[in-house]
Amino acid sequence: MAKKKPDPKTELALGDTDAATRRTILRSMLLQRRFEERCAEAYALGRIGGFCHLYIGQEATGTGVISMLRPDDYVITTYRDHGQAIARGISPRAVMAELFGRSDGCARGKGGSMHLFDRNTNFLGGHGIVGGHVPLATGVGFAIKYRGGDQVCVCFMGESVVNTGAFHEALNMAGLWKLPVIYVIENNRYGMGTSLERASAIHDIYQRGAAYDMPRGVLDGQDVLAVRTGMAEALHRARTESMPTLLEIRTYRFMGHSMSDAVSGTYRTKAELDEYMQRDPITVLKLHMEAAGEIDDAGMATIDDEVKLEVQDAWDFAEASPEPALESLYEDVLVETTT
Amino acid sequence: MAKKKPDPKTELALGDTDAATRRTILRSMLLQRRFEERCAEAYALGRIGGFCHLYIGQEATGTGVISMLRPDDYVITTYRDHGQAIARGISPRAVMAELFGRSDGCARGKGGSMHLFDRNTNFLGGHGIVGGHVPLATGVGFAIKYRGGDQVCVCFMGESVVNTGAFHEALNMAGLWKLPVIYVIENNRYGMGTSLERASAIHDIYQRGAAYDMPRGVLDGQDVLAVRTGMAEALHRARTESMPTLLEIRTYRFMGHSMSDAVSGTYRTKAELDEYMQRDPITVLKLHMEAAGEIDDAGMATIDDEVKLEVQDAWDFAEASPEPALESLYEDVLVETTT
Amino acid sequence: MPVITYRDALNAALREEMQRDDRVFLMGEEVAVYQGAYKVSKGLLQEFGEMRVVDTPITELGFAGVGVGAAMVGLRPVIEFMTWNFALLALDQVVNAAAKMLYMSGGQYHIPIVFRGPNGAALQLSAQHSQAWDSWLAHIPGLKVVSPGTPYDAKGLLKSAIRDDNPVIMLEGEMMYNWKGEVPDEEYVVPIGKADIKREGDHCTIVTYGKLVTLGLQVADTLAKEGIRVEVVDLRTIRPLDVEAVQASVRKTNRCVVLEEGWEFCGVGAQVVDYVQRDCFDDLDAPVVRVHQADVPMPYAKNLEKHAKPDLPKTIAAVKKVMYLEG
Amino acid sequence: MPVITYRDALNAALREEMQRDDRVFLMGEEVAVYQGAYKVSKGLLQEFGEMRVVDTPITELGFAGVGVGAAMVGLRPVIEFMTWNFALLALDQVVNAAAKMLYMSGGQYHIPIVFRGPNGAALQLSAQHSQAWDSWLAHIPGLKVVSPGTPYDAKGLLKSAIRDDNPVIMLEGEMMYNWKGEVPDEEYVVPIGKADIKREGDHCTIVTYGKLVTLGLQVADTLAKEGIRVEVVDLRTIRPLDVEAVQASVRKTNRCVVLEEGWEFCGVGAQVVDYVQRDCFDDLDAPVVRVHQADVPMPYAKNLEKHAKPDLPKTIAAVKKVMYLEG
Ligand SMILES: Cc1ncc(C[n+]2csc(CCOP(=O)(O)OP(=O)(O)O)c2C)c(N)n1
Ligand SMILES: Cc1ncc(C[n+]2csc(CCOP(=O)(O)OP(=O)(O)O)c2C)c(N)n1
Ligand SMILES: [Mg+2]
Ligand SMILES: [Mg+2]
Repeated sequence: MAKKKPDPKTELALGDTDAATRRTILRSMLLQRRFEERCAEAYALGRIGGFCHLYIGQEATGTGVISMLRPDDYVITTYRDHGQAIARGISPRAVMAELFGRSDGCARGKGGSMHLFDRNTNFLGGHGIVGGHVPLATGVGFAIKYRGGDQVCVCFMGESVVNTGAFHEALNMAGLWKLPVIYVIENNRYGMGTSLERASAIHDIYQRGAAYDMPRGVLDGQDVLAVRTGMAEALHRARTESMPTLLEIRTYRFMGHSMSDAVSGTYRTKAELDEYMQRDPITVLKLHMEAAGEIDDAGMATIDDEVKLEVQDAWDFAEASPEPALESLYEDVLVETTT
Repeated sequence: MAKKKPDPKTELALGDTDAATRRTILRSMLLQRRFEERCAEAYALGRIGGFCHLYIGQEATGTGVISMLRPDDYVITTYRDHGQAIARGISPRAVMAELFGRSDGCARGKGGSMHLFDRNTNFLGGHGIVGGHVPLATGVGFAIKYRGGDQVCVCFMGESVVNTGAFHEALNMAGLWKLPVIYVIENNRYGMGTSLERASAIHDIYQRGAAYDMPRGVLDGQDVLAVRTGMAEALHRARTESMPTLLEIRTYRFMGHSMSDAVSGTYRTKAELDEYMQRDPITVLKLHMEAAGEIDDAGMATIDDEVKLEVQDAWDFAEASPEPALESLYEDVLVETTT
Repeated sequence: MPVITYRDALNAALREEMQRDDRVFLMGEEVAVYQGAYKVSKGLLQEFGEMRVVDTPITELGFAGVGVGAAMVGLRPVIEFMTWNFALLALDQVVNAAAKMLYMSGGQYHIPIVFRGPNGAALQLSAQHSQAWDSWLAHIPGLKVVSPGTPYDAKGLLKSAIRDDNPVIMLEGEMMYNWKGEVPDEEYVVPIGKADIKREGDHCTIVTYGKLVTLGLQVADTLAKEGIRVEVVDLRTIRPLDVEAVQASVRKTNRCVVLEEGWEFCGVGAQVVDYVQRDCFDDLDAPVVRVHQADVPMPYAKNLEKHAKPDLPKTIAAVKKVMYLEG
Repeated sequence: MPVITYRDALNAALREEMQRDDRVFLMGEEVAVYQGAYKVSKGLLQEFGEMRVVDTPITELGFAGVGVGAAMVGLRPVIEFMTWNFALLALDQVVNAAAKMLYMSGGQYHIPIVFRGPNGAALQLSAQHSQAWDSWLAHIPGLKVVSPGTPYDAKGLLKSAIRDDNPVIMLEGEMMYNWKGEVPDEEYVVPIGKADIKREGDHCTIVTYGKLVTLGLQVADTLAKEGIRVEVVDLRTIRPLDVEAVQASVRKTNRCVVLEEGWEFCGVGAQVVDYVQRDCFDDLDAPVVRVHQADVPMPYAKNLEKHAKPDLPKTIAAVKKVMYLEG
């Protein structure tokens, strides 16, 4: 089961983003943003129920990471999954229908906001138990190595996850067995209302990788291009050497923990929030592109109109989609065995 | 809840062992050794049942650590607990009676080999789930700090424990909250039949402490005096600064994992075993003492005779102790509430 | 009598017991700075300080064990699970440490600890966040398990739980925290192990507890209009279960429905059925009927979720079935 | 027919299925180099190599999750728990990942995985090492749970479990691995979900499974000498339970004893009682009686442990009770 060797130059060069890619990424991030603004509206209207965790402010992390992947790679994540699902190419229609709990949702209305899934894009879900999906990612990495493929599994998680037992057990095995998994910590500084400093004994949490002999690094999560460059190296290591990486990507969430929580208050100040909002990932990319003469306000407005239409279309689609049939309550508990 | 400040000089000086202490320690280790040799015999005779994990070869670890403690400190450990129980001062009679499943056992015959307990000596048990007792130790440390005392909790564990989620969660909290717990890894190189190198991504496992901002060190577990010196520092830190320490103590088990396992075979060679047996902790201490002119073969034989008698007395006591009354099956499930 | 919420009743119980006994402390995720994920601990950090109201990292297994360790050496922890769904990760500590320590140690180490938090489904939280662990926890000797259905019982049972020298599990409900009810200002406790007849009747017994007591009473109200007198037995404590109260009621009504939130297979209802058939075999005029969640993971879609949960029509149908009315 | 041990029957099932399908692999503590804590995997490392027979660190939660992740993307893991006692740490992955993935994903990700290992008490292993998790696991929709009582059923059910596209729990027994029985050389499978009448009789039904099938048969043998004809229904699968087989037997005998290893409260026996009373209410001549472990953590002392476990006298007494003989 020897590894195929992708050409390191091609691979690493992917980190150098060209103009067309920058534009695609800008559009994706804007689509996620507009999509989630409408989610907030839909939540207020009662169209979306349950827990709904928005990604606003963190788009560069998921988009930067996912934009580097091949279609046959795998992505697994937490309940804060809308942005990543869209970045991975699940249609906004299928995501919105899922959030509305409709039969055309990407999980037939059974998963909801926290459990987006899509087999077509190897999107292995939105998971709700903090830390619970990290061993799954290690298992996907194990399967890749078992088959001798050169795919990679990316596992997104919040920074609180690094304190859980599941994280530790999973990373030790990935380090020990050298599995092609990239563990991406989206460090938005808070787990609900608890700051990193009040939950973890060390604060440079990518250093947790040292305990598992794992290559590691820290990236600026507001700058999508920096995320891509950092990912290039990790990807290369995973594909050619079947080595895991622990990436800490520092970002910030602009909204409350979920739609039921206040945006600021007991645990963080409005002033802190305002300061971080200065570095909106969409603005940061736009500035890069402006500097390169690739976009101006008018160009931006065009994209914005486009994605707003796309979101409206998703909303209309979701609203038109029928509720799941009542009989479907009893479906998908077990699958008919075919082997 | 300020900490009392024990005199650092007195505290550290404890690491410098005097002749009388050396003799006490030698006797304790020999007592443990003879005790467990008889355990093996009792197991073969069916007097002891269930799982029975001997400590032979590792006596210097537990004895060195425990000999440094005050009576009001706490000790918690795994299923491999006979030696530590005796080192802590539980009478061999009560331990042997427990192993025989008798009513005078230190857990009334309900715990057995893996679950020795003794409230009088703050011996918080023998625990059977690998990793399970590590959070308990953190909790004891929390309680000490809560009350503002200067006691210490020592938590013994095998080296496999460092891979468990419970270890990680517990050490992170101890590091974060600065609790007076000394986590002692007895690295005997194997967890059952799995070598450390096949289970942990890093091999200098005391370095796991870095992930929790925890002072750490590695000690020679065959040399009881070295263990004491290393402990002095950790104890001082715990008592005066309420700081945890992670100590890796390198040792070797001379017997099989439990009485039901082969001593060597699939996972380690007879040659390796023989090599390690060259550094029997009892011999190592005896050599130190011989060099200092504190003991000779005759003196050693006297102690040996003494402890053998003590073990025989424990055996006789255990054998004479009645089986627990059948009604006691239903006792100790719940306690009558008095508050 | 003052009318307060279930949340405030719990909050008052915590505050009073923490004032009464300085060995009592509260630990869990978001209990301190954030004032509780569901605000049950509001104001407690401010009153008791950070040593007694302790925010933890996300480490259910770890902090459950920290609680047990602290209890071994004389403190009286109240461990809040943000929800019992996450406590699945902690069950090794609850079962293997808390529940067994007294026994394994031959009576030397008792564990005065309370594990509490919301249990069961709220609204559209889907599969991983909508589980009722009643029957699992009640399966375990060495634990007591309570599940109050009213603010009055919530306060009284939490106070008893904190004073109990054994590990006590308390099952609350996210949806219940805003429910209101009468709670006296004076000190009181509700004893663990005693059921409460929440409504008297002689036609049919509904045995239930926790969140579904309210549904049981609605059923009784609705059927009263048809002249059917339903007796609602609120178990309040699941373990030790007040078998006598259940059997006495069934001996009177000769018919029994068991209403629970969780899944059917080996649910609490199955055990109630066993207690009823074993000693009221000749009293029963019909087999006992159970109402419970559909035997599926909880779906997200609103219509499916509703379809999966016990509700008024299903429970009324069950009562009518044991009374051989309709169907 | 060749007579082999339960251990060898499992070993043969693993070997055959690994030969048949290279997506099947075995993972767990000590399964490879050490040849299995109980030697169930003897020789497999040598035959299939270290990618397919994988030793793990002591990380029950972690490697259970690794199995589920691998299953999501097309492998077919067999996860060995050294014992189910330790699997308590892994239940979040078993319940929240394995059992729910298909449902949460709206049918997109099925999880073909087997979790297996010894369950229940062996001899004098005391409280933390002597638990039967049958009822907990069978409580969960999305899982199948099997518990073979003979080498024949062990081999046939393990093969079915490995071929099943759903998560299957297999409960074995440390004490059973040396038990012997006839196992044909030819390929066969035992279907999941079908009970087996291990002994026919028309006076009383004993419903049991797993380790206690042997005890059930001993009871039948003993009572046969007194002219009492006991029917022994071996469930073999606990979930989905073969309700029809149980009910058919009870309709014939009109009396039922349920024999299980675990604790009483919400045990599998409670659910069997429910199934029996619900549809055989008029067939029963006596309340169903259950035999199970005493409601205490398992003690170490030999005499206490014996006193705590189901045994021949207790089960005979139960049969006599439902037959209104003596007592
Ligand atoms: C095991 C577990 N405990 C608690 C929760 C409740 N919970 C949901 S999200 C969350 C905070 C997670 O923070 P972080 O990992 O930093 O991710 P973020 O929400 O910031 O993206 C908590 C405590 C949970 N879902 N699972
Ligand atoms: C959670 C858990 N998994 C597995 C076991 C079975 N088991 C008992 S001891 C042991 C090895 C532990 O090795 P180590 O921690 O190095 O301690 P040692 O026995 O060498 O003292 C294993 C796997 C267990 N008791 N608990
Ligand atoms: Mg965060
Ligand atoms: Mg070891």
